[in-house]
Amino acid sequence: MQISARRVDKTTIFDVSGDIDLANSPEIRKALLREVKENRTPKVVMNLSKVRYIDSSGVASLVEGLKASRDAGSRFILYGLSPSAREVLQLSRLLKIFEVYDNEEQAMAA
Amino acid sequence: MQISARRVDKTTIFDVSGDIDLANSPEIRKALLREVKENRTPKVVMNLSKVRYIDSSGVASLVEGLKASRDAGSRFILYGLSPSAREVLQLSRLLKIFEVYDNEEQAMAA
Amino acid sequence: MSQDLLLKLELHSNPNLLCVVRGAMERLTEVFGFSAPDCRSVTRAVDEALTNIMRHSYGGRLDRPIGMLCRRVQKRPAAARGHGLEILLRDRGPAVDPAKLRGRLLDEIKPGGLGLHFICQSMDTVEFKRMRGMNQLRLVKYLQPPKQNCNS
Amino acid sequence: MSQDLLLKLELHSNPNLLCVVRGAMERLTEVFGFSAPDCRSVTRAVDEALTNIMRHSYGGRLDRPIGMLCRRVQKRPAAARGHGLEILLRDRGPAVDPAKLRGRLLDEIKPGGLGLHFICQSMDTVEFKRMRGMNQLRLVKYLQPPKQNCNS
Ligand SMILES: Nc1ncnc2c1ncn2[C@@H]1O[C@H](COP(=O)(O)OP(=O)(O)O)[C@@H](O)[C@H]1O
Ligand SMILES: Nc1ncnc2c1ncn2[C@@H]1O[C@H](COP(=O)(O)OP(=O)(O)O)[C@@H](O)[C@H]1O
Repeated sequence: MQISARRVDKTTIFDVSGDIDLANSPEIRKALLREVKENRTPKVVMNLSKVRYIDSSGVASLVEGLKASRDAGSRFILYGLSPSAREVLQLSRLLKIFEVYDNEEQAMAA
Repeated sequence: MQISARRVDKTTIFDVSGDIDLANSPEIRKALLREVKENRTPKVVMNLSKVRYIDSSGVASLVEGLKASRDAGSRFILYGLSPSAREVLQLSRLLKIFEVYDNEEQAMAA
Repeated sequence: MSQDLLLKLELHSNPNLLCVVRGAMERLTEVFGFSAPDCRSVTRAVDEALTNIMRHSYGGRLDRPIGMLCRRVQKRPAAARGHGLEILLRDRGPAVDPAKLRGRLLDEIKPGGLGLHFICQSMDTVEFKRMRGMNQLRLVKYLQPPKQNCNS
Repeated sequence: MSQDLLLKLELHSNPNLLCVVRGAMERLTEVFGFSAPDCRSVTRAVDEALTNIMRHSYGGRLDRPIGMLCRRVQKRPAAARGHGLEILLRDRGPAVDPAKLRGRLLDEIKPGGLGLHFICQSMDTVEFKRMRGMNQLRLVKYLQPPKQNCNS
């Protein structure tokens, strides 16, 4: 798994590639919480278009990001879900809880 | 692995998807030899754009197709090689022996 | 080895190896004849079960043994296309309290507590037992899935 | 299990399982830190070695046992980043005549005789031995590959 950040105006976009599982979900969590809580970025966007698989610990990290951003009054957005990532959020009944878009254009315009 | 055939004018295009290995290379061989030897198709094109992996038995099947088409005075063309498929032909010193194109348009125009 | 054994695997309780098992399961389920969504969900179930072993049975230790056995099984009474993929996962951690082995309700938005849900939603049979000093989780998915059965 | 054991695998000599092992090897090589081309070439070497076992050691029989062991090994003398991935493949077929274990010249265009070439071109070490009624092929690839060494 690789994660890197881009800044566009007041938005931070995290580009993630590879699978998100127990081996690396703590890293995702840390990056998200730092951005939301410490940097207080008003809009955080996760580009998941190169993520094939997300396990339950990965979902938990995303939920932590979402909760932190709600606490901070900022926004937390996902885009580019693979079939597997979409399924896992559906199974967790979280697909409608997250703000999810198809691509970066929509996520930035939102 | 799945293989299906399309006919365009005097050309037969085989669309192959999945990996070509010992489990299915005999099937590829059979389809190729039937097309070249029995049906005497003047031009046979292999669409390999959905083939991720080809093993040595798969290469052997392609070589048999090539030899049969040389014997029959017909043409045998490959297109859409994945990095792995390209490497395997290179390792076999066959990349320059086959007629290889990037896409269907070039393969048909050739 | 019996004819119906498809694959036997041993690994350490190291999360870095989870993707290796997924790589094998993605292909095994495909070869077995499952639909693409079923391939993904069986792979997910195995991945989550291994994650639970690493976290709960072994408390995050990286060097403990995990065994995995994949077999073809026949549904009884034998029906048309009635075979399934059975996966046995074994670990040498302390005995699991079956009362703790339950997923939480999903109506609250909070991290954690999802793994068992994914496993139960994916598989036709989920059975846990303690045997010979080992925990064994038995997962079965049939080719034509009957109704969900996840109260075990 | 030793700390350096990464994965142990048992399968039948059924070609349908080749893709399952490739699925595992693709990920294991990636986790191990190989470059993408090296991941592909180690995966290819293992695949071709298994193909040879199925065809030559077992003459196409589908139900014979194959064992595979993946370990981390240290290069001696220990160098920086000097570790490698060792893969042992074991079968119970008749003893192999080492004289027959050679790839053909590639200057002729003909089908067959490519597998050993792929294996030798991919790996840093390729060693064959007979032990305890088994054939064992030992393959090693180091993270920073030294010069080719494939005369063994
Ligand atoms: N292999 C296991 N060994 C011991 N306890 C387990 C195991 N798997 C699951 N459990 C118990 O079941 C609970 C629910 O598991 P799960 O739904 O996967 O969520 P989480 O692991 O996030 O808590 C765990 O918190 C744990 O108490
Ligand atoms: N596992 C094996 N057991 C016995 N003989 C083998 C084995 N692997 C390779 N060989 C011998 O080495 C020769 C060359 O193998 P290879 O280069 O893979 O090409 P091919 O398998 O197409 O003949 C084989 O024809 C066979 O005689």
